Amino acid sequence: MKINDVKSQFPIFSKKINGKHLVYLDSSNSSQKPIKVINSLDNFYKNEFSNIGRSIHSLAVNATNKFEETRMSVKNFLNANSKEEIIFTKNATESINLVAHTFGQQNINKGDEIIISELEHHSNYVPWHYLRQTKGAVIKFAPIDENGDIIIGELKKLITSKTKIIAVTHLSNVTGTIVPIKEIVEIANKKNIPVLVDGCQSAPHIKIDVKDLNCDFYAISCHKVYGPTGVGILYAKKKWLERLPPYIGGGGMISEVGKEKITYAPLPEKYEAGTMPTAEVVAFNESIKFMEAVGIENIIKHEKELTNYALEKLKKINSINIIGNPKNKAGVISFTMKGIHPHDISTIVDEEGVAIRAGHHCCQVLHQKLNLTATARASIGVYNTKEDIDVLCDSIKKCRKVFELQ
Amino acid sequence: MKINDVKSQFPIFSKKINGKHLVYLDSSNSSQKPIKVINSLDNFYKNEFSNIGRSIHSLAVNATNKFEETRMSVKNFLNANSKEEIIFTKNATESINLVAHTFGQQNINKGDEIIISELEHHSNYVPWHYLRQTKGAVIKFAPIDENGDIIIGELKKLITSKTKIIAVTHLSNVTGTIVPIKEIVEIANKKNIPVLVDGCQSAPHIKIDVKDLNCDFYAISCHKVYGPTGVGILYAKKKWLERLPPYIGGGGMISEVGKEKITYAPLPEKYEAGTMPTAEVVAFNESIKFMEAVGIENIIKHEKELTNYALEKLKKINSINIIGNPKNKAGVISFTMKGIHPHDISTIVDEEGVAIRAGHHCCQVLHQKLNLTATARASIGVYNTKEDIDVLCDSIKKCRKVFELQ
Amino acid sequence: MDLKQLYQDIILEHGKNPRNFGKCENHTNEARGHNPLCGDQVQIFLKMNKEKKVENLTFQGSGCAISIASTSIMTELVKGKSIESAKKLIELFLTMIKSSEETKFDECDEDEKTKIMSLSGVTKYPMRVKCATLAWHTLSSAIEGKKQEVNSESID
Amino acid sequence: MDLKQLYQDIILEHGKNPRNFGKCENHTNEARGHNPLCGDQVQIFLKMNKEKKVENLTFQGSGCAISIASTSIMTELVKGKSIESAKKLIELFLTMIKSSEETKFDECDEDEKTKIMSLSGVTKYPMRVKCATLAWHTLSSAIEGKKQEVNSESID
Ligand SMILES: Cc1ncc(COP(=O)(O)O)c(C=O)c1O
Ligand SMILES: Cc1ncc(COP(=O)(O)O)c(C=O)c1O
Repeated sequence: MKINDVKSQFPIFSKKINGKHLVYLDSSNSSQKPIKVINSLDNFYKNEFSNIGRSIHSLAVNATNKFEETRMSVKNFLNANSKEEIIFTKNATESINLVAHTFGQQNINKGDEIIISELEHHSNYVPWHYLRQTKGAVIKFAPIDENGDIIIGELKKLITSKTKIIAVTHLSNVTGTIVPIKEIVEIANKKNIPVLVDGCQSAPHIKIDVKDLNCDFYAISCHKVYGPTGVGILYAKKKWLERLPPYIGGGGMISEVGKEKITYAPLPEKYEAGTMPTAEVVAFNESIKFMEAVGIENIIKHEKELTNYALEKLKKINSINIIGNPKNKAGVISFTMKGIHPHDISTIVDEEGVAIRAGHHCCQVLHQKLNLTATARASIGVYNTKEDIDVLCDSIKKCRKVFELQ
Repeated sequence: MKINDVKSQFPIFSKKINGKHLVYLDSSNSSQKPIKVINSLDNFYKNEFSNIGRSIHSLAVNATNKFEETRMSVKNFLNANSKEEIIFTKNATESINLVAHTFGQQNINKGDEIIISELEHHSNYVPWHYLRQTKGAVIKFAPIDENGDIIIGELKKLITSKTKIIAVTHLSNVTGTIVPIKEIVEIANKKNIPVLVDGCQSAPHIKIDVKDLNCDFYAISCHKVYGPTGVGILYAKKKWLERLPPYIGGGGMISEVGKEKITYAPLPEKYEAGTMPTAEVVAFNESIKFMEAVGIENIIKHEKELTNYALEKLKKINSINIIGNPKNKAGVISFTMKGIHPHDISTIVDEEGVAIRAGHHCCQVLHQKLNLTATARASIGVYNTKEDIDVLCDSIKKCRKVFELQ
Repeated sequence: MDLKQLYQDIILEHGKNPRNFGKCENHTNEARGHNPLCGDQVQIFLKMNKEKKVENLTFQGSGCAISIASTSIMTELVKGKSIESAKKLIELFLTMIKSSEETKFDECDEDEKTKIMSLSGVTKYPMRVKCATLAWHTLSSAIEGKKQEVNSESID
Repeated sequence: MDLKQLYQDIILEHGKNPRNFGKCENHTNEARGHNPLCGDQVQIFLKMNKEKKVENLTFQGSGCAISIASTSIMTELVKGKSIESAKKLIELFLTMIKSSEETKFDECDEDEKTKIMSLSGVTKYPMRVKCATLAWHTLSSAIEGKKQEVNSESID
């Protein structure tokens, strides 16, 4: 698929917002969905719906097969070793909680240390905070420099014999920093410390190869990868999934249940309790196919171009301050404007059909570090174009006019 | 809506299975979806998609409003006191885990007792089993009589000063037993013991009024209530949601996050971490509207008629044994046949387009009590007809022919 | 929708030059408000005298133009009033913002009315309503001497 | 799909009258298999002699016609064979069930071939494949002296 054909695959862009064409620059929050994903949901519910795994009638067989096909596609997408390493959750937040809870239950004791970074989303902090509260663990924050890059040397210094796990984002949803995960994993591996990667922002935008990264856990939200809401993914090395206790308990994750004793199902079912987001998982296969049809190389190239174009243009606008200038920056551009609060910017550009986000983007620790309470954020998806950036810049200029700034 | 018009609302019934019309009798597993629910998903993804709560652009405002409209509909559907008492989860299994985990963390100590019944689904047993393992709690099983009714007198006897919670199903997914929840809550209330109700099977089939039941917690799976997969509901009395600690941690459920301290959001957000199944929650509003359009009284009447019709006809088939004969029975009919294993029954009737379930239906404790490993189960939904039952019975007779039984 | 309705000159002016900013001396009551969506905060300092009159009213905090202006205007309007009148004004304001109905301003003079009405554009921007009402809820909390912080997510 | 292909007479007959049912005396190896989907279980008892020959092979358990017949036929076929041949037969059987390709039965006589082939109808019923293969995996586990129970969900 040519990059110019991509936008037309997304029905929402034929819609008008406030009489204007939609300029969607909130993909870091959640992405829009291509028609094939929407049609897959429609078709599944209309013609094929059944719960999976439990019944053995024809509908259930077909549904189960399709569900497992997605698992296989995800395995290939991430280059995991086996299907057993792919667990479907409800979102990346649940994926991370699953690891924090089960890993913590087994391996965290009073005084043990967990390293995260100052870039982390609340979803990669609060679950570890629980272990601080319930287990007396200590959380250490790997600091960032003024460009928004994690200072690897400082992270290294935080490691002690008490460090039990490192949990870090692959791509910051505020600064767009692409974090050198491989380097961090190598450092951690030397001390036998497992690494969890929050891959929420990376999955839609850069090539992921968990074998090459050699990380222990990788968390993804499908709704950010051009897929339906209600599905997340946890990749974990098989040894961990075998070793850790189960998480949510209920139907489908058991082997045998008696009044005294319960044994658990093999992988991956051990971690998939209750009825899954069946239709949504089935449809997510189309999201992966879409990504593959466009080609990750093309996606990276296109988004890089747009990001550079946007940065150039934005910097020319009076009084704009771009947050972070990391070595390796993806299409997430947060900024502030002197004299205009991000909320006001968002409201004004919305009038022009431009959807951006304003606030702390679930990264309050980072905002505290930056001495800001809120920023405005334009985040790029595969469907965005230079025209979108032009409209964004014009609408930002309009903010200055509304606020009567020179 | 007239009951005769219901089936035509479900696109899947225009489909053929193995060349035959689909006779779907696996609704206890998961229900089929009416066209308006499917169209709502389609429309939301095509024209209105946005994440909720976080961004303030027009798409996000609209999505947030629609999401909250569903919450309001659910509140009314269950007759809860306020919207804050309605939490969206991924399925009923998560709803129950949420309660078991947070309630357990706060209120269960070594030797404390939890009462469940022999009817319970694994999803209302495994989460409590975790507390047995991690906290040293004791689980007591309220026994059933030979009809499949919980013996209330025996349940009463199980209560001691150490009983901390009673968790019980509203409607058995094996015997169809409708459990007298109000009576159990009254007994429990006298001793100040909270009651959790597993409402998975009741929500689509009987009238629910949590104020009248006066239970503390009520768990539902939307996919069984003619809604999309990927959404569950937890109703809980506000006092509990205020008092209990949070469950899954991450974006959206916090108030303020600092490096040392984290405070949590007010209700209901406190329990809704990460991106929600936005589109699915929005579409679930159409499921409730569908239920209301048909009318719960009509649903009950129709399903009662069908159940009686099915029981009459099935009992006439040689060597069929219906499991349970409770005082108050809903449209869940489990059975065995002498000489033919349930798996074989399911395979053979499937050839006639009949979808039933075979196995232990996630109720192994119940099956052990009944001295069975597996049963066949035909479960009725609002779209079923007498013709469906006729085809079921004919196809069961065919099993006897295939197995050359007289 | 009309941006000029939302960002009226009076709002922009108060947003840029907030009145009664800072912590007032010898305040008798104090409350804190917080909008978790954006992280914005407001602190209200109230000095009540023996006659139950608002002798002084100031605020601190950061926020968008709407929230700063709304807070600034509020302090101007409430300062010097009796607690009774202050409570009535809060109710009046919240009613105006929430309902599309005509609000009765019987007890306000023309200048007060203009100031209050300058915030009415917010009604058309549902996600911004909380920006406008946070300070008012927080004042209410300060008057009642409540300890708990006001969270914009828990107000209707 | 053809039900008569799945439920061939030989299957129904073995299903009703399973051979080698019960616990054999002095068994040297034992393994347990379990299908969590339906709760069905099988226990395999194997008596291996010094020459590594299967002197006796019996089973206990409950299950559907397919699983009982498959287990019964398996015990008939494997009894008396060397462990080496038993292993080959297991492989042959599992290959036949899983792949739609033609399977080579070079080492089987006609009667053996007929019995094995009677189970081939299962290939068209993917949800029933595990019913047919559980016993064979469990036998394999018994031969290898593994302790862990075979779970039909963890076999491909
Ligand atoms: C009685 C009962 N409880 C709980 C559940 C679990 O529901 P879910 O799988 O949607 O979490 C089910 C359905 O499988 C059920 O029938
Ligand atoms: C970096 C990062 N981590 C985690 C999350 C949480 O993802 P979700 O809300 O889908 O669970 C997000 C998105 O909000 C994110 O951007």
